[in-house]
Amino acid sequence: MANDDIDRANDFALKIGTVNGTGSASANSMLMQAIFRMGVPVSGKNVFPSNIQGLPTWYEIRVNKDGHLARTPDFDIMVAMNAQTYQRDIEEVASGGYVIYDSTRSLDEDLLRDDVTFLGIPFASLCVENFKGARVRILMKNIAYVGALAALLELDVDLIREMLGEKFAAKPKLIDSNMKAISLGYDYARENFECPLPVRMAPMDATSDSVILTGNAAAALGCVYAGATVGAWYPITPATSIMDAFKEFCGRFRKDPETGKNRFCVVQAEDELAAIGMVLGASWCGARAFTNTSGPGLSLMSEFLGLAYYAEVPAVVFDVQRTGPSTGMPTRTQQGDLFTVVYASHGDTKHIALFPADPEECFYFSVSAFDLAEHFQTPVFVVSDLDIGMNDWMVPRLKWDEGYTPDRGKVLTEEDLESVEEFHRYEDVDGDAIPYRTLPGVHPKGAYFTRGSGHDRYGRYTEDAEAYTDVVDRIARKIDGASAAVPEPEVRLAVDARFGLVTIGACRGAVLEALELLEADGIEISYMRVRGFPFPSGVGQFIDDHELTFVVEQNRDGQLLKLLTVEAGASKDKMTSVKYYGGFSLSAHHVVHGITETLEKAGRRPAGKA
Amino acid sequence: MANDDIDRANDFALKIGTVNGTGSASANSMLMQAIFRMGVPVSGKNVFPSNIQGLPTWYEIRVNKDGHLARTPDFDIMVAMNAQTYQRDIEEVASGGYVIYDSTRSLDEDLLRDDVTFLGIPFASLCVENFKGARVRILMKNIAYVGALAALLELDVDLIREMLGEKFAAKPKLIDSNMKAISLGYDYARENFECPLPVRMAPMDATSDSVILTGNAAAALGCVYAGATVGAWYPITPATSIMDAFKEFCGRFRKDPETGKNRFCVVQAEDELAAIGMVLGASWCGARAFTNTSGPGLSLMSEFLGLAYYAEVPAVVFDVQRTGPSTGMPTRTQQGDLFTVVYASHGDTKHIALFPADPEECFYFSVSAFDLAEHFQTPVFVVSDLDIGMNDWMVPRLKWDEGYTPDRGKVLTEEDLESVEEFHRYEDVDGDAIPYRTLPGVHPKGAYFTRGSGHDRYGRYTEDAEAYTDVVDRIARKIDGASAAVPEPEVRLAVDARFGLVTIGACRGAVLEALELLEADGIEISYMRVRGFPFPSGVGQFIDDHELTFVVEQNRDGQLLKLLTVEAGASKDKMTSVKYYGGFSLSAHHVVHGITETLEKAGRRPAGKA
Amino acid sequence: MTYITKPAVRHPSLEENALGLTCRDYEGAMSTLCAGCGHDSVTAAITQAFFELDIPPHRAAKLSGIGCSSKTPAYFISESHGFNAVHGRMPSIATGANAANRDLVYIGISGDGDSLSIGLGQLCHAIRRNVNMLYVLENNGVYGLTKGQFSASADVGTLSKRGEVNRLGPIDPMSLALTLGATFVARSFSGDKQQLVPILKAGLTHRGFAIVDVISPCVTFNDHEGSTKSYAHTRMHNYEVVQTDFVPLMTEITAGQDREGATAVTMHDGSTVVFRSVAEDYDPTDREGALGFLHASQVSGEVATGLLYLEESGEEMHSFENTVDRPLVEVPFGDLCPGSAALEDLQKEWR
Amino acid sequence: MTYITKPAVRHPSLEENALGLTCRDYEGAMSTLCAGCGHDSVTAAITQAFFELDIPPHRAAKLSGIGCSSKTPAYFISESHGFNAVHGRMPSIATGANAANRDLVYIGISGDGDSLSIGLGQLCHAIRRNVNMLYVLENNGVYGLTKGQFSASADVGTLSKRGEVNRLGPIDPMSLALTLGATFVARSFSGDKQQLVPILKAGLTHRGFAIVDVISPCVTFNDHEGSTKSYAHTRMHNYEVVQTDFVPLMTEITAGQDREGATAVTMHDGSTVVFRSVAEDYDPTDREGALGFLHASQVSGEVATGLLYLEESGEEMHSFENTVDRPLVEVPFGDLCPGSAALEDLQKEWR
Ligand SMILES: Cc1ncc(C[n+]2csc(CCOP(=O)(O)OP(=O)(O)O)c2C)c(N)n1
Ligand SMILES: Cc1ncc(C[n+]2csc(CCOP(=O)(O)OP(=O)(O)O)c2C)c(N)n1
Ligand code: SF4
Ligand code: SF4
Ligand SMILES: [Mg+2]
Ligand SMILES: [Mg+2]
Repeated sequence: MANDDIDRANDFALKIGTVNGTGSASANSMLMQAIFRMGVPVSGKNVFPSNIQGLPTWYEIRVNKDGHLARTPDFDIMVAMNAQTYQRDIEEVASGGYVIYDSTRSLDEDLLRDDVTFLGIPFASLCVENFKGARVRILMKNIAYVGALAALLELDVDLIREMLGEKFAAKPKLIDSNMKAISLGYDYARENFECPLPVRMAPMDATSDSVILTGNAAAALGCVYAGATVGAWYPITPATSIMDAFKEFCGRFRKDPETGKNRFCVVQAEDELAAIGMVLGASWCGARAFTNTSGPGLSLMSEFLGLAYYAEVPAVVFDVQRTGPSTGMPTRTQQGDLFTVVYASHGDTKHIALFPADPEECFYFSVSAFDLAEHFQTPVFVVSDLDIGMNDWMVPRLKWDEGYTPDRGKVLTEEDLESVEEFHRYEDVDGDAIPYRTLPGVHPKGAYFTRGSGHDRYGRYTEDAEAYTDVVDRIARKIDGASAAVPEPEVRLAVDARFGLVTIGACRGAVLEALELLEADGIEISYMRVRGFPFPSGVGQFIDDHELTFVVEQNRDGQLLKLLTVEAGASKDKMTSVKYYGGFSLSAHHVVHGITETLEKAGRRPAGKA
Repeated sequence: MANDDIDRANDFALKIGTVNGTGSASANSMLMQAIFRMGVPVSGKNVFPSNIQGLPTWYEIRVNKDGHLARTPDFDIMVAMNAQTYQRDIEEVASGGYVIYDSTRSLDEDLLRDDVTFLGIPFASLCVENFKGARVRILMKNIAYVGALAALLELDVDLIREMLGEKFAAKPKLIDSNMKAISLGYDYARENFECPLPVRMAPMDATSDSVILTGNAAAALGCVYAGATVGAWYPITPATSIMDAFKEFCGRFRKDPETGKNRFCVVQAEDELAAIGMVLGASWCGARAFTNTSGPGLSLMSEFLGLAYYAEVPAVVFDVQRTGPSTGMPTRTQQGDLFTVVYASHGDTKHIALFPADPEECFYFSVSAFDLAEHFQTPVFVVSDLDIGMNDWMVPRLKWDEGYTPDRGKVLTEEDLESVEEFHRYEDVDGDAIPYRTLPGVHPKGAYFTRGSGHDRYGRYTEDAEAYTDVVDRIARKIDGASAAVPEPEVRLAVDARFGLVTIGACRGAVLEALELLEADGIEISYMRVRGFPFPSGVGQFIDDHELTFVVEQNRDGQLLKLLTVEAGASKDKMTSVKYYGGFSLSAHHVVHGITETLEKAGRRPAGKA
Repeated sequence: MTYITKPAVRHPSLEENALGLTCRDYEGAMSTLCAGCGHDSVTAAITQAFFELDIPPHRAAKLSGIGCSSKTPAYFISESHGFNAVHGRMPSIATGANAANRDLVYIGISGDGDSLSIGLGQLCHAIRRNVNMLYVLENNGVYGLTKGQFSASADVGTLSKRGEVNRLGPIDPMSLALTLGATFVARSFSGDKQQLVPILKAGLTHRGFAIVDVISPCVTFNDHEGSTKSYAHTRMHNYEVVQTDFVPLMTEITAGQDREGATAVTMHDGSTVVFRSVAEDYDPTDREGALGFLHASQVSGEVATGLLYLEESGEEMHSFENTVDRPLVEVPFGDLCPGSAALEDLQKEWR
Repeated sequence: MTYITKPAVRHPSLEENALGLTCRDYEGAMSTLCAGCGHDSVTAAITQAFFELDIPPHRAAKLSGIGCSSKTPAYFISESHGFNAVHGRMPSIATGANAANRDLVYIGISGDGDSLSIGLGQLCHAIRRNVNMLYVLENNGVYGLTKGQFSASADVGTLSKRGEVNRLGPIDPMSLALTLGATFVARSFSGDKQQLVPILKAGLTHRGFAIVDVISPCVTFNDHEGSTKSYAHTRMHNYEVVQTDFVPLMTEITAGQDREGATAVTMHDGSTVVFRSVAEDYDPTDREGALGFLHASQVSGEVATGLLYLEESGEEMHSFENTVDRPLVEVPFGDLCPGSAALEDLQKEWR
C-alpha cells in the first residue's frame, strides 16, 4: 500500500515491536481504542511469544476506512522499541514507510534503508529525565510512543487524555504521569517532525454501532447468556481467557443478591480428561456445562468424547485452535483441528461443530452450541482459533433476543414420567432419531443406566449384533439430521462466476478483501463460508455449480477440502487448495497469490465472466 | 450349505454353545486341533461375553476342504450344552442340520423343529455316574461331547487320545479321566445313532505345511524376532494376549544363559498414556519398543502420538480393534479405528499403518513395523482386530530369513559423530525428507533437544513461520514417501472385469470366498486388499480402472472408502460401500448379498464380462 | 426401568423402611459376576445401607468406571440413575454431576485398577476437592475383568494365578487418602457385612468425600494360596481397629446402650457415628496418628479395618466454590441470563 | 549442538573437574525465563552438581514436561540429550528411556502443575517403580507459563495476583512420596544453593527415584504478599531439618571434619551422604517419623527442608524387572533374535 500516492488517510498498517512483560500491551490497546473512538475501522493483532517476560513481542494495527481489517504484512509505520529485533522490524517496513525508533542510542549504520524515513525519538532519555524508578520509566516509554504517534498520525490527543482519565480514575497520580508521558512523545514529534505524516487519521463515523471484543470474551458471554452453570477446564493458551471471562461475567451477573453466593460453578480440573468428564457429569445431571481447550487438551479428551457420542450425553467444547501438531506454537494461530474435532475418538463417530469467523459469531454460536448439544444429546464443538479468540476485533454491537428460550431437548419432566407407561432411553419414538432423556433425581420411572458399552434401544447392556446396530445406526441418522440445524453457510454468489471459493472461520476477512482485489482485476469468484458441520446440503451444491472452487484454509493438509470431499459429496477434482499455515493470521495477499498462481498454472486467467 | 445333497465330507460348520468359565475352551480347541491334524482345513472362532464366568459363550468351527475358512452363519451341527440359550442356538441350525443336546433333561416341546435332527446325549448323567466332584463332572461334560462328535463326524479318536496324552503327559490321572470321558461320548453316540453323519470328516493332506496360531501370538513373535526389547502396555481386551505371548516367548528366548536375567523389559504401565510415553522414551534411547492396545487406549494415546509424529520419534503400536465407539463391545470385532489411527492427534498429522489379514501377516508386518518406524522415525501402527488377534487360524508355517538385518534408520554412530562438522537433527541432508538421528549417551556432538513445540531444521525452538513450515512440510513429504515402503496391496485381476473390489484386513477370507461364489454366478470382480498406509500409488489406479468398485469393510461409516477418496485420489462416484459391523467376523454371504443387492438396484446385473 | 430385575415378589414378612419400601426395592439387575465374587457381597451391603437410611431410590446417583467392580451399580437400586463411565475417570463424572446437582446422594464404585492405576490422579483430586460422595473401592489386588493382572494394590511377593510374583510395592488407598487430607477414611472386608453396613451408612451421611476401601476377593483370579487378598488371608489378617456404629438422627442414643470408651461424632445432618477403639488408644480423629498406625500395621502385614479417620467439618467442594445452596440445575433460566439491557450496558465499556 | 549457547570463554582461572571440564561446560542455552525466576537458580545448582560429580555431559539425559520449569533442561548441559515431552507425562518418558538404557544419568525437571495436577498419576507410579532418576520439582504454587493460576501445591488462603483466594488444601509432594514408598525424599529452596547442591548430588547418586521438591518462587505471578511461595515467605518459614553433606567416593572422610551427631549413609556407588539433624531427634531413615514430622510442620506452617528421607536399598525398576545389567540398547541383535531353527521348533507345538 505504502507505494500508491493516493491519500493515505485511514488506510495504513502500523506495527509496534517491544519486549514482553514491559507493559506495552495496555499502551497498544489504548492506541487501537483511540482510533476506534475516532470512528475509523481498526483491528489489532498481538504477536507474542510463548514466554512470560523478556522476549520480543509485536502489536499490529490496521486502519482501513473500507473496513478491511484482516492482517496485512505491509507495514507503513514501524515503531521499533526493541533493539533485539531492529533488523527484521526495519526490513518489514514497506518502501516509502516510516520507522520510529528510540534514538537514545543511535541506530547501526547498516540498519538504515534509504527507501524509508527514520524518525528517531529519544524515548529512554526523555523518560529518564522526567520519571523516577526503573519500572515507571519503562512503562512510560510505551505511553510516550503513543503520544508521538498521536502527533504523527493526527490522533485526537484529547480523546487519549480522556481515555487515560477513565482508565486511572481511581489512581490520579498515575493519570498525571501518563498524561506527561503522552505530552513528551507528542511534543517531541511536533517539534522535530512535520506532522501529520501522509499516512494519518481522519475522523469518521464508521464505528458507532460497533464494539471492540475478543472472541474468547464473546464466547464466555455466550455461555452466560445461554444459561451455562458449570464450567470445567484446564488452563491452556489460547483458550484460557474464555474461562477467565466467564468467571468475570458471572461475578457480575451470577451472584445471588441475598447470599452473594454463586449461581455457577467453575472447576479448574487437574487435566483435560477430568475437565471433559466433569462436563459430562454436569450435563448428565441436566446442567448446561462446557469446557474450553486447545489442541493438546482436545487430544486428551478423545476417549470421553466417544463416550458422550455413544451414550448421548450433551457437552459444549470450545476448541480455540493454535498451531500444531503436538505443543506446536502455542501463541500462533492455525486451523489444524478440523479432523480431530469432527471424528474425535476411536470407532465410528461424527461430531457437530460450529465455525465462528469472529467474536460476534463466537457469541451467537456459543448460545446455539448449548441448544444443539441438548437438542441432539451429543457433544458440540465451537471451533475458533487464537486470532479470533485472543485478538481485539471490531464487531457489530451484540444483540440479545428477549424471546430466547433455551432448547433443552427431549427431557421428560416429573409429570411426563408419571404419565408414561415405560421409559426407554434410546428408542426412536418420534422417528427423528432423537430419543428421550431423563435427569437423575426426578422420578423413579426415569431411571436408566448410562454406559459406553454396547446397549440396546432400551438402555440395556447388549452384545447382540442387531440390538447394537439398531442404536449406532440411529445415532448416525441423528447426527446427519443436525446438518439442517447448524448455521447455514455464508454465501455471496458472483453473477455467472466460473469459480467458487469455500473457506472457514477466521479466513473470512482476508478472503473477502482478496475477492474485491481479484474482482477489480476482472476475476469474479463466488464465495461460501461454511459455518457448521455436518455440512448443510447447499455446501456440496455450491461446489458442483462452479467449474473450479478454491478451498481456503489455514492448515497444511487441506483438512477442509478433504471434509468437503467425504462429507459434503463434493468432487475432489473440482476443488483446489489455497493454504497458509505459518501461524500468522491469514492476509488477503496469501489468498490472491494462491488463486492467481493456480489460475496461471492452469493457463486460465479469465477476462472475468464466463 | 446344509441343503445341497452333495457329499458333505469336510465341508460343514459346527457351533458349540456352553457357559463361560466351565472349561469348554480347551475341549473346543482340542476338537479343532484334531480336525487340523486329520489334514483338513479348519478354523475356530470364539464368541465370548465381556464377562468372566456364568454367561453364554460359543465356539464356531468351520471345516472346508477348499480352504474357505471365513465365518459362516449356517451351522450344520449345533452342540447345545447351555439350556439358557437353547432357543436361539436351535434356531441357528441350518435346515437339514443336527442338534446335539444334553438329554439328561428332556427338551421343551416348543423348541423342537422338524427340519433338523435332534440327537440327545445324557452328558450330565453320564458324567455324574462316572466321575466324582462337581468341578470334574462339569469339565468332563466338555470332553464327552468331543467324544460324541468324534463318533458322529468320524474324527480319528486315536488321534484325540494321542493329543490328550501329550496334553496331560505330566498328569497321568487326568489322562485317564479324559480318556474315559471321550469314550463315554463316543460309545453313546455309536450305540444310539447311525454314525457317521452325512456331514463328516475324511482324512486329507491339506494342513501339513500349516500351523494353528492367533494373530496376537504371531504379532508378539514378530516383536521378538524384530529384536524389540521394551514393551509397555496396559491390559485391554482384545490386545492383552500380545504382551502375554511376548513375555512367554521372551521367557524362552530372551534369558541371559549365564545370569538368567531378561534381555527384555516389559512394563505394565498405569494407563495407556503412560504406556505410549514409555515406548517413546525407550525408542528415543534407541531400543525397539512397542505397545499393544485397542480403541479406548488408542484414544488416550492421541496426545503423545502427535508428539512422536512431530518430534520424529519411532514407535510401534498394535491396535487390535474391537467394536466401538467408546467401550463398545469389547469381545466383538470391528474395523472402526481406521480414521483414528491414520489421523491420530490434533493438528496436521498422518501416520503409517499396516493392515494384516491374518496371523501370518501379523508376524511379518510386526517385523516390518519396527523397520518402518525406525526408517521413517515416526509411529507405525499394526492394525489388526479381535478376529485376527484372538481366534485360532490355520496359516502357512512361518519362515525366518536368516539374512534379515534390522533397518535402524539413519542413526549416527559415535564414529560418524566424531567425523561430522556439526549435527542438525531435522535437516533434510539426503533430499529424501528423512533427517539423521542420534541416541543419548553416544557422543557430545550428537546432543539435541527433542520437543513437541515449534522447532527449526536445526532442532532449535522457533516461533518463526518459515522455520516452522520448513519442518512440517518436510515431515509431510517424509510420510508420503512411506507409501513406497509399506506392503503393496494384494491384487487379483479378473479378466476385463467391469467391477472391482477393495477390502482390508480380516475381510480377506470372506471376500475371496464371495468372489468365487459370484464368479460361479457369472459375476467377475477384480480384487484388491490394501495392506499399508499411506496407500501405494497402485491403489487409486485400480479404482480408476474399474467401472465400479465395491469397498468392503467392517465399520459403519465406510472409513476405508473415505480414506481411499481423500488419500488415494480415488473418485467417490466410482466406489460403493459394502459394510458389516455387527461385531461378528465377516462372512461371504454379507459380501455376496451386499454386492448383488447393489447390482440389482443399479439394474446392471451383468452376464459377466463386459 | 428396562432391566431384567429379579422378580420382586413382595414378601409380606419383609421389613419396611420409613418410606414404606423393603430392601427388595433397593435391589438391581441380576449380577453377572462370578459366583462367590466379593463384589456381590458389597452390593448386598450397599443395598442394605440405602434401605436403612431411607434414601428414596431415585434420589441416589450411582457412578462407576470400568471393571467387574464397576459393573456392580447395575446390581443395586434399579430405580436410580447409573453412569458407567470410562476406565478410571468416574471421579470427574461425579464431580461434575455434584457441581450441577448437589442434592443427590452420590455413590461411586470403583476397583483397585480403576482407582489406583489409570484413575489415581482423578481419585486424588476428588479427595482434594472433598466432593460430597461415597467412594467405594472394591479392592481385590488384581484386574479382574482383564483376567488377573496385578493391580497397584497387590502386595510385594503376591503370587499371581499364573505363578508370577509381584515385586512392586502396593499403593495403600487409606494412607494415600489420609495424606491428601481426606475427611472420611475407612476400610472393611466384603465378608464382614456386620462391619461394612454401618461404615457405608456413615459414609453416605458424611458431608464430603468418604472413601471406603473394601477388600473384596476375586475368587477367579486372586483367591489362591500366596494371595494377600484372598478370603482366607483377609479373614486371618483382618484386624478391626475401631468398631463403628451408625446412629441415625431419629433414634436418640439411649442410656441402655453401653458407651464406655466410645467416642461419638455428630454428622452434619445430626446423626451420630459412635466409635469404639479396639486397638490400644487408637484415635480415629487424629490424622497423623492414623497414618502412623496404618504404616505400622502394613509393615506387620495386618489389614487394619474400621472407620479409620473421620473429620466432619462439613466443608466440601461447594463451600470452596461458594455455590448457591439450591442445586444449579434448579436455578431458573431467568436468574441465569442477564438479558438485553445488561448486554447494552456491558457493551458501553467495550468502546 | 545447534543452540545459541553463552560464549564459552574459558577463564584460565576456572576450576576444572576430574574430566578436565569447567562448570561452563555444563551450561546450556541462554534462559528465557523472567529475570529473578527461582527456576534459573535451580538450573545453576544443577549445573554445579553435575560438574562436581564429574558426569560426562553426554552421559546425562534431561527430561521434562511442559511449563516454565520444564523449559529449563535447555538451559544446562547443552552437550546432553534433552526431551521436552508433553504436559505432565515426563515420568513415562523417563521410565521408558531408563528401561532401554539403564546406564545414563537421568534428570527430570517438572513443575508443581506438571507434577501434581495433570502428571500426578505418572509421578506416583514412577515413585512406585523406583525408576532410577533424579526428579526435580520446581515448586512455585502456580502455573507460571499459563499466567498464574493456582496449582495443587498452593496453600489454603493463598492470594493470587488477581486477588483470588485459594480454598483447596495443598498436595504436599514430600508426604505423598513418603506414603508411596519413595526411597529419596528431599526439599530445598532455590534461594539456598548451599543446601541445594549437595542434595542434588546425593539425588543423582542415589540408585532409585530421588525426588527433590524445590521451592522456586515465580517472581511474576506468585512473589507477592499473601503468597506462601514467595522469596520472602520461604526465607522466613524455611526450616532446615537436616543438614546434608555429600561425600564422593574418592574423598575419604578425614578425622578433620567434625562428625558429632551425624549419620552417614553409604550410597550404592560407595560415596557417602552425611546428615546432621538440626531438628530435635529427627531421623531421616525413619519413614513413619518423617511423615509425622512433615504433617506437623505443615500444620505449623513451616517449610521443612533438607534430605528428609533416604533408604539406599539399591532396589529399583530393573531389579524388579530382573533385566540384564548391560543396557538393552547395547545387547546385540544376535542375542535378541532366536533365528529360523528356533522358529521351526516352536511351530512344531502349533500343530
Ligand atoms: C482405557 C481402557 N484401558 C483398559 C481397559 C480394559 N480394562 C477393563 S477393566 C480393567 C481393569 C479392572 O480392574 P479393577 O478396576 O481392579 O476392577 P476389577 O475387575 O478387579 O473389579 C481394564 C484394564 C479399558 N476398559 N479402558
Ligand atoms: C495438555 C496440556 N494442557 C495444558 C497445557 C498448558 N500449560 C502449559 S504449562 C502449564 C502449567 C505449568 O505449570 P507448572 O508445571 O507449575 O510450571 P511453571 O510454569 O509454574 O514452572 C499448562 C497448564 C499444555 N501445554 N498441555
Ligand atoms: S473375575 Fe474376579 S472380580 Fe471379576 S467377577 Fe469374577 S471374581 Fe469377581
Ligand atoms: S512466569 Fe514465573 S515461573 Fe515462569 S519464568 Fe516467569 S517467574 Fe519463572
Ligand atoms: Mg481389582
Ligand atoms: Mg508452577
